[in-house]
Amino acid sequence: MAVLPDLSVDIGGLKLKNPVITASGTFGYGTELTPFFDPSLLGAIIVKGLSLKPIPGNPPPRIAETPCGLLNAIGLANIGIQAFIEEKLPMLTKIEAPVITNIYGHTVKEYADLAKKIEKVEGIAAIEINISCPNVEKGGMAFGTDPDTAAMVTGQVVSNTTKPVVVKLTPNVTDITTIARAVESAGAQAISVTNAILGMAVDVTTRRPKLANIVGGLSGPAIKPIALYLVHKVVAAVRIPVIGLGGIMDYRDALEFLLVGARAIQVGTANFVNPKTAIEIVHGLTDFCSREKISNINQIIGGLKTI
Amino acid sequence: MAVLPDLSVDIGGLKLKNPVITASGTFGYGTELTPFFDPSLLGAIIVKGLSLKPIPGNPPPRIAETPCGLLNAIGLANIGIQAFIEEKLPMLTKIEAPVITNIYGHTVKEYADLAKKIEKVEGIAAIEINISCPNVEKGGMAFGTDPDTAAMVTGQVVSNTTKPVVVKLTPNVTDITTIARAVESAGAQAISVTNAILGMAVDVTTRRPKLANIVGGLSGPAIKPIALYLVHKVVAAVRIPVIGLGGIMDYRDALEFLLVGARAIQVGTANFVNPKTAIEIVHGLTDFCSREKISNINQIIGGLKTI
Amino acid sequence: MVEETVALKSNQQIGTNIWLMEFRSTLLASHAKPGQFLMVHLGERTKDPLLRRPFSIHGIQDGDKVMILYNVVGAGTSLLSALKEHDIISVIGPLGNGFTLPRPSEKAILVGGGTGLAPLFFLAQVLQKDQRNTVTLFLGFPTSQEVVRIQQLKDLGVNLSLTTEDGSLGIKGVVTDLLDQRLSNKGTTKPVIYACGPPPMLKTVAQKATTLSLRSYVSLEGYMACGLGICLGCAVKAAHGETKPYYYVCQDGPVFPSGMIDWEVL
Amino acid sequence: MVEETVALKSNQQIGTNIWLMEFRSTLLASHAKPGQFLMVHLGERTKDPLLRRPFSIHGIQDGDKVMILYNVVGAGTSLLSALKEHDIISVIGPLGNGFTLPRPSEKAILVGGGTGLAPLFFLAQVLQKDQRNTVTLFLGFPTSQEVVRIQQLKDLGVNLSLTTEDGSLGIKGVVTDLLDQRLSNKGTTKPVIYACGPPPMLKTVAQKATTLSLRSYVSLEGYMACGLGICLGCAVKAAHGETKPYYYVCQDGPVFPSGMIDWEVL
Ligand SMILES: Cc1cc2nc3c(=O)[nH]c(=O)nc-3n(C[C@H](O)[C@H](O)[C@H](O)COP(=O)(O)OP(=O)(O)OC[C@H]3O[C@@H](n4cnc5c(N)ncnc54)[C@H](O)[C@@H]3O)c2cc1C
Ligand SMILES: Cc1cc2nc3c(=O)[nH]c(=O)nc-3n(C[C@H](O)[C@H](O)[C@H](O)COP(=O)(O)OP(=O)(O)OC[C@H]3O[C@@H](n4cnc5c(N)ncnc54)[C@H](O)[C@@H]3O)c2cc1C
Ligand SMILES: Cc1cc2nc3c(=O)[nH]c(=O)nc-3n(C[C@H](O)[C@H](O)[C@H](O)COP(=O)(O)O)c2cc1C
Ligand SMILES: Cc1cc2nc3c(=O)[nH]c(=O)nc-3n(C[C@H](O)[C@H](O)[C@H](O)COP(=O)(O)O)c2cc1C
Ligand code: FES
Ligand code: FES
Repeated sequence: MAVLPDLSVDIGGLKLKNPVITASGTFGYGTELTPFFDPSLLGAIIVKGLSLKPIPGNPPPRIAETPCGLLNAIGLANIGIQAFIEEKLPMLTKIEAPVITNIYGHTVKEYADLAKKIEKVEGIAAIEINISCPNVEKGGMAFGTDPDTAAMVTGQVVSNTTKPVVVKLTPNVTDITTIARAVESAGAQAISVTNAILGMAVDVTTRRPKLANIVGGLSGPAIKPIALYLVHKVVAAVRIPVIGLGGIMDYRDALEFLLVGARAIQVGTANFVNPKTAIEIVHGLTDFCSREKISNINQIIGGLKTI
Repeated sequence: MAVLPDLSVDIGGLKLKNPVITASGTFGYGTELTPFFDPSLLGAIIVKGLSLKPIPGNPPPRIAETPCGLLNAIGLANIGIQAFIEEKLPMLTKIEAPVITNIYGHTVKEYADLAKKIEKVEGIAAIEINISCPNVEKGGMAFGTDPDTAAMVTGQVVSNTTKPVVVKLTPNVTDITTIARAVESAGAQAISVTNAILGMAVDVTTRRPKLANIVGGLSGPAIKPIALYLVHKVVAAVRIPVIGLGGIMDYRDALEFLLVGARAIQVGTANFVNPKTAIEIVHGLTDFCSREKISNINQIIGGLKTI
Repeated sequence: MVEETVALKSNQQIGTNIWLMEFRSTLLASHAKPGQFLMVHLGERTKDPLLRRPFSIHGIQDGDKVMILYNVVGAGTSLLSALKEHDIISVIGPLGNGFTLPRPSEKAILVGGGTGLAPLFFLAQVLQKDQRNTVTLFLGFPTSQEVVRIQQLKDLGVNLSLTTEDGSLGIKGVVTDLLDQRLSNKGTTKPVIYACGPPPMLKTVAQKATTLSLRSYVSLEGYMACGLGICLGCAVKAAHGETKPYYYVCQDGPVFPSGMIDWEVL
Repeated sequence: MVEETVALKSNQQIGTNIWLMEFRSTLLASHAKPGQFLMVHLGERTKDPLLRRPFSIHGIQDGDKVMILYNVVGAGTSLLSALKEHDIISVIGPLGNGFTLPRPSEKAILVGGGTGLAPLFFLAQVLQKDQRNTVTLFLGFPTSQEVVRIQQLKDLGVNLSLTTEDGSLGIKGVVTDLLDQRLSNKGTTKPVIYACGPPPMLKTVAQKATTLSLRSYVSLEGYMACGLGICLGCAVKAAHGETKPYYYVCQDGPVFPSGMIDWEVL
């Protein structure tokens, strides 16, 4: 029998056995989908975005479906970093895949405090910073829309941890490359592109917004072309690895992101539609490489032919 | 029998008998779809984007389908303003709906020259400025991504015409309200939101971009939630009328845009799927108003309930 | 909880916009409890609509036949209704908590509005099998056009009463009228109420139950993206004094003791 | 050009991934010319895939029966293949220019690769009805599995030869081998060539035609969004020296004299 292709990738010092990661907020606290497959088989797991204090989240309705997409305004509901470490992490450490915590704060200091807390904890392999949330000190514009603020958040986290730091960018900017370069300069080991895109929907019968929060984040296949373009741009702008996500539903979608240069990919909304998506992508990439006689996945990454 | 509801709206001095307009680049030069319905029944018609000189357009493939969306990189192919005036306009003037020309230039001066040319022509009711195209003098960033450049283009067109000027914004910006306010201050009589969103797609079999141009504009239902959110924001930011578009496929989609405050709507990609979409939306709005006992469409505009 | 790919045994229209779908699954049939639900995939051919749709388990028959009773209300259910015998779908389940069954001493009153009948049929199946107490079932529909599954319910031996809003079948009125009437009848032991239907109906039931200090369970239909507890999309506001600000319909429910829910904002 | 909503008369699999769809439309049947195409809507239940799909008119029978022969290659054709008798679809057509028929004195050679057969069947129908000259039809397929509609073509009375790449039916090789052979046969009058199939095959045909100064028409399959001349999506590069830089397949074609196309970039 043929030798299995090598799917392992290196994300800023973090070694993954394959490039398939579950996206924050779409995989619970990491163990909920074990009835469907063993998460140890994934490249890594990113858990629900965590804040210093527990957050109840937004009033319902929190979700609305749009053509090939999902709008959500969960309001970053989470149990808080402390409860996560005490109640969820012990179960997670049994999983033989790196666990990445996704964090967000309302102020730069909150990000720093989260980094300090996580630094002391074993069993967390890396930190992903969500900078798509409103900066309460700066009038509510997202941290990730301004290069200086993005760099400041990144710098504060990097200087308070020895773990690899991934910065997850917001797509809602004029030029994503300026933000990407800013966080790279500030010490990020990798960049995730993209978070959900701002959107809204209206129920014409009730004449109300479909989300109680009015505005939400759009994810799912609808945004795939936009996400792919942003990844393509960021890959060209920075040297650090880029993790691609946005609308990935199967291994062919994953390949699109790898071809434009993503070193790994994340599966988000697809987990809701088919909870086995992530593991099926691992299998799909393995089969694809075998079929195409590709011994190492790195041969595909950035392999887009443009001439 | 009941009196028909009044669907007429006023867009910066331009009176439309109903709020349904066909979007630039999706309705040809205005008469191609007459086998399907009489365009005189529409609120207005916006023709294919015109430049000073004819433009052959991009090499194929120019289009690619994405989940609930269409990527296009037509390359603004058009016959040029002169040929349009000589060959197409005579046929168009027989249509009893205002004809709006959509224009774009590579430099600010080209926009001004186009405005001068159009000013002399009868049968053109208004000008829509496409500012989503690359500014060759400023390194290729789109005119519409910078408030000053957007204002400069708007000002040049406004000062060279007595016709109402509509500025069509690009969605690819961090804060669309700053651009909206800039073009309003520069004298625009109305604003269209939104043009297509930058995106790309890859054919994993050939490992090539699906568009020869690599990058294209995403349109269709996939972008509707994003477009709706942008319209919602712009409506709150300016006093001039806003025309909403992006993914409108039927009268219910149109109602979503009217409810968030769009004074009129445009139908783009939907024309390709069902060439009768625009007229069906006119009928759909009429029936809706009759059913809901709404005598004037202005009672719906901005009628979103948020508390 | 399993994901299974099943071939439809049948999928038929049985009322105005109402369809009954049947497939065989020993696994689901043997594990399912009344009040639990399934997340049904709409088919591999399209990504629009994107998400699975939640449906109550309507009943189990012949040991392995699982039934879903559904209303065609939008794009997703319209796609489902186009499926034919032998077509393949993926279902995930059984999900959620299910109804807490009455104690042997208690009488159960089931109250259903429209397709709220869906999970109550299964509950009636199970309770009638127990043969401890005859189940009382009150069902309300807009018109006789929407009335379905009556013969099958009668076959179960339940004590059935009907209302229609236009009076075209059964008693003219809404289903909570029947409940009112029954509860004003002080003679009998305190019943446990099981309700499923539109939110205003559930609210009325909850209020009556509170007033009369009755135990009552309501099955809610929140918007769901995953059904698996991972999206946190299906929040409902918990009643004042509960330990959590929100409950999640797919995990903490879909069945709730009516006192747990904040009915002001539902 | 009309938009018509039609009920399917049949939609059947007739080969590996190949289906034949039939519906009645007096309007389309009476106006359609060989080489023209239809834009077929994929149904109201979903927006994914979004766009209509272009298909050649495969033939007209019994005065009003319109046929489409299609290959299931992706999501859109997969959706189409799930449609059953009586299902309703919207079609727009007839679109495009169609084949320029041969002069009475000319012999026609039709060359089809795979489902390139689709429009050639209709062309053969029309030419055979003329009875002026027996039509020669060369068809190539990967294997015998993809070979369809042979009996019907024989019934038309065409002079048919087949190739398969694996030799499982007809002559082993590609369809342009047959053309080579026929054209090396100098005796006869100059034929007009009509070709439809994958671009490399069309390119070979075009080159042979140029070399031998033969008139040849190719039917192209560009990516189309509208099929109506309004999106400018279906551009193909015109040959050097043509008056336009690009032709539009839906308007200027889908049939082109092979000399009009720049084959270097196709
Ligand atoms: C736990 C649970 C069990 C359910 N059991 C059944 C059942 O047994 N039979 C049945 O017919 N239906 C049941 N439903 C409701 C069913 O899931 C929805 O009717 C269905 O998802 C609608 O899909 P659609 O695409 O056809 O409609 P959409 O196009 O999504 O929506 C059509 C209309 O229905 C409303 N709607 C959609 N989803 C929901 C929802 N989850 N709750 C309330 N309103 C909604 C929308 O606002 C819209 O007005 C259940 C829902 C839940 C959460
Ligand atoms: C004028 C015209 C006439 C046609 N007539 C027929 C016909 O009679 N029978 C038939 O089977 N097909 C015909 N085609 C091709 C047919 O339109 C495509 O196969 C169909 O649109 C594919 O849809 P899909 O959603 O199944 O595949 P998609 O998922 O869209 O694509 C599947 C694969 O097919 C390729 N593809 C898709 N569309 C085209 C296209 N237009 N040209 C080339 N490659 C494409 C894609 O790159 C992809 O690799 C015709 C095309 C044109 C333009
Ligand atoms: C319900 C939901 C919750 C999410 N929560 C978070 C979060 O807590 N932190 C974060 O960085 N991203 C969050 N996201 C964004 C996703 O991680 C991802 O960036 C986005 O959905 C795009 O990917 P997709 O299209 O594959 O879903 C959430 C997305 C969804 C749909
Ligand atoms: C094929 C195509 C060509 C277009 N050409 C133009 C154009 O010339 N000028 C312009 O301002 N917008 C152009 N657009 C953008 C549309 O007018 C519209 O803004 C966009 O498609 C979003 O609307 P929709 O989702 O309804 O299509 C084009 C869009 C498409 C799909
Ligand atoms: S539906 Fe996702 S958590 Fe309940
Ligand atoms: S397909 Fe739209 S112009 Fe040809």
